[in-house]
Amino acid sequence: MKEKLDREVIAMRAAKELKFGDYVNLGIGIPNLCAHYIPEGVMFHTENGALGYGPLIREDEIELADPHYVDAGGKYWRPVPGMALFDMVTSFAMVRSGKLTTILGGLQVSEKGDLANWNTGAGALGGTIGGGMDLAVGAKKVIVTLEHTDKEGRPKILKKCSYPLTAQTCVDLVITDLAVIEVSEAGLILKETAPGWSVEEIQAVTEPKLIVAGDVREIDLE
Amino acid sequence: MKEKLDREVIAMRAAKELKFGDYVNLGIGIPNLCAHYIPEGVMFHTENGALGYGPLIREDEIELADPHYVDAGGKYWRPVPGMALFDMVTSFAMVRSGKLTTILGGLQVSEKGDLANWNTGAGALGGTIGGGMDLAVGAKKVIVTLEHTDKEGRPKILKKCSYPLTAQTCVDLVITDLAVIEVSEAGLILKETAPGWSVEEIQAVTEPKLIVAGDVREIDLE
Amino acid sequence: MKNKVYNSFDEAVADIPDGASIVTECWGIPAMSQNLIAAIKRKGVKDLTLITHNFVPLVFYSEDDVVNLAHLLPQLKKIITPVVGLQHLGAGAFVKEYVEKGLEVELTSHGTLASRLYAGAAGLGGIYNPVGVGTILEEGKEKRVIDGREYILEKPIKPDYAFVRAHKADRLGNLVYWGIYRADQPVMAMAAKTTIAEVDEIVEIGEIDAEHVITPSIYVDRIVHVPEGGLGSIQRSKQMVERLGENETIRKLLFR
Amino acid sequence: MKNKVYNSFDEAVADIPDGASIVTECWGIPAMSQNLIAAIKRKGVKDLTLITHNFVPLVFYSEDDVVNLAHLLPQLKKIITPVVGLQHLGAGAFVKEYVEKGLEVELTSHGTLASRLYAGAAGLGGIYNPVGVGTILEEGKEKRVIDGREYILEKPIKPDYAFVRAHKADRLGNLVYWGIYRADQPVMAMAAKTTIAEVDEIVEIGEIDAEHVITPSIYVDRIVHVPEGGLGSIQRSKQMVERLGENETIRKLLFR
Repeated sequence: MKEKLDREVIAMRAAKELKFGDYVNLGIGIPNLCAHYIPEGVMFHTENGALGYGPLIREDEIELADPHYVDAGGKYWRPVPGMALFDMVTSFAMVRSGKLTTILGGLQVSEKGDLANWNTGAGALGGTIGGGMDLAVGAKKVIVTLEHTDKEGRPKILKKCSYPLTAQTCVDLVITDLAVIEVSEAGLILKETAPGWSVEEIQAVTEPKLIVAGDVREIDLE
Repeated sequence: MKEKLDREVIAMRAAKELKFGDYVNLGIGIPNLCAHYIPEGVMFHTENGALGYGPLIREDEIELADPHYVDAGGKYWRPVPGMALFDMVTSFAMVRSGKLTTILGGLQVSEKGDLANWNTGAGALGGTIGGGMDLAVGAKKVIVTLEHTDKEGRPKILKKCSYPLTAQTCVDLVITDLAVIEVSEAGLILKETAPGWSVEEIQAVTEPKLIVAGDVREIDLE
Repeated sequence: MKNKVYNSFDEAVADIPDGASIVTECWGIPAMSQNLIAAIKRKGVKDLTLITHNFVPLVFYSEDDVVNLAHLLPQLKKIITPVVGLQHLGAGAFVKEYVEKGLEVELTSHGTLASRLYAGAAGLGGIYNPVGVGTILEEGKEKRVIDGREYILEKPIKPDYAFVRAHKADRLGNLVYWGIYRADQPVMAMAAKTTIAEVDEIVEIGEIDAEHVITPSIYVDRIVHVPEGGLGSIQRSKQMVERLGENETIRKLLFR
Repeated sequence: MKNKVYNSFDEAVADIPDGASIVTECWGIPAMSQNLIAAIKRKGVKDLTLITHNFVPLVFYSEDDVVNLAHLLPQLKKIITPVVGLQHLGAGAFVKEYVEKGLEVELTSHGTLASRLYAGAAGLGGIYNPVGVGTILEEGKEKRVIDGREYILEKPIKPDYAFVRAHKADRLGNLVYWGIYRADQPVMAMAAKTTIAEVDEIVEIGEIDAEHVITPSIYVDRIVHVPEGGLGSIQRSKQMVERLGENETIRKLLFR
């Protein structure tokens, strides 16, 4: 069987979307891994009230963890010069300001760019909302990282999400273990494919009809 | 002719409404004069962003005036320990929090407690709104100080204000150069009279019918 | 100067009646008003409405180490929150038995919670909110298109009490926080009728620079000092972080 | 690190087109972005919408001493403000000739302005506001009773540009203000698409403590240093205060 991209590679590809001077908020899961690949000059935002904070504390440096400096996922980070601390009224205005790029995890994405990422349909108490809806609605650019199919091989990119939505028509770019897909008014545009995977093979595990970009090419991490 | 109370005495009487632990915002004019008579333990708020600031700079100490510390009327004050500085989002939430007492100047007050204090009917550009409407609507207690009649001897306490309103049914207490009048659901209650002025004389220069308090008495500044 | 400093947490919550609404932070151990929560538990008041950004069970710590809002479950009538439970522990499963017995859970997004608290603080009657359109959050609410975009009418939140966990208070009630534990607390203090602060340190007037005050004194009614080394103290938080490495589950969750 | 520091005020406003909306503070000389206002005047762009808490004529000072928004009158299409003019000088009389020629003036209360800017910053579609009911501010607006109280529907303000006058900026764009000149400026910076700051001092990264930042860097796009002793500088403000005593009208207005 051909190999799919692993989580680190998905994260590396997603990180490429960020450029010098951007402000970014990373969700839990694959997005968190992007932190290691994000270019210099990108500033991190965490919705619990910090901007421009330093790298996450690694397992081998637990002694540096300070209980006053953690991100929204509970991970410890280092305070660095130039960061700013603020309250939630400010933080969520920031989330909704259209000035942040966000990379989020996803359960399902629809062809219109609807996102479901908080609940697998287990009722209102079957998931936690947190600040994810705010990020999905308010960011300048919403990048969703997810595996292309579930464990049973069923597509996660659907005509219509079956799980409760996080937000409607919010996703700009989908990065999976098989492809990079742009959400456009016309539909989903297949831009890049995992090495060794054909357009047809990717279409076969994607529910909506993909528009193949004129310059479709292999995912490039350079 | 009998004497009316002068502006300083009106201010002294208004200041008596404040007690230890209160937070107060003083409008321009007579209210500003109250500052000199307010008991210790009362904290001042100015809507341009300070709480608990010190006394106003007097004419004989102009050299102490710092351009960064002025009140909403443009008067300089002294920064003191324990004060707080904040932005307008916070300041006007404070104004509307029901935690402040405000003493405002008035052009007219109606029997229902409507206040007109920004415009003598000279059109929308005939006065300035500023933060007065917010104070009138948002304060815990609104005390209005004004002269009982205009220069032509016409009442300023009316059945209905003829000038554009600042806010409806907002006034709690009216302190004039002739009387102290409480606004109640039942109507205006005459509580105190200026020395030498009879209830009838005060009624004669007040348009709505006054309810005379059972314990009506001479204004007492003690 | 009015005395706002209380000598005990029990005294500070003594007037809170059955049916009161309380807003408080419950995320990150140093941001929790653990002593006030414990006092409410001791007091045993019922039918409380709790508003918090995070309503979660205690997983890694015993109740001797940390007291959190989940310990008040039997005393609650309603919770308003964006987070019930921890996703990897089955989310809201731990409140199921209470929901079946009548506990009401009103979900909201975290940003919406912040805006609704601001609306409460500023005396607004409602806000048209862009978040939640097309999701379960719009159920039962009025929607409206303004300038081509759809919004949901959300109501202000104006709690009876706020419990805030600040770093320092001066004797007038001015507060500063520490690190990311400022969180929702400033707007909670602004929105509530009565605010009670538990703090690491009570300092003299003037020790907090006017330019650095985060919560001005008018918003703080009562202040209680967290005893050194006691429940919710900095010392206790630091010890707990030092012990993090001992627990493999925590290592995995927080450092990988 | 992206370079946000501009060498001249003219460069910092170079992209502002005719018809742009600009929000800025115009109250208290040290809070005014005098150099940016002067640059806009030099540039001569037209049909501007100005949002400010105070739109007043200059009375005591010459244009060499102070440049304020009133100097832009010929370039304006619309003003949104709670204060047009000075009450004791006939309020809005000084804009009369412009109003007759088509200048639109939208009045608002100061607290409403702050809430509308917050609504713009937080992406809200509108707010139900308690202020202005029964006054000229309700004219042409939707009213609604919520929980027994009447409110007016007010729209968010989302300006194209904010000019802010801060005390210090670090090179990333984090800002702190000085004294009561923080004013509307933090929320202006949050609501605007592009924010340009003129500051007393540009400091190195790390010189502003993270706990003391008032406007986080994401909200600041361009920074220009106010030259020492130049227009709008601290030195100039201090000199003007020192000269206050010479003018009998000012003495009467400010110290009696």
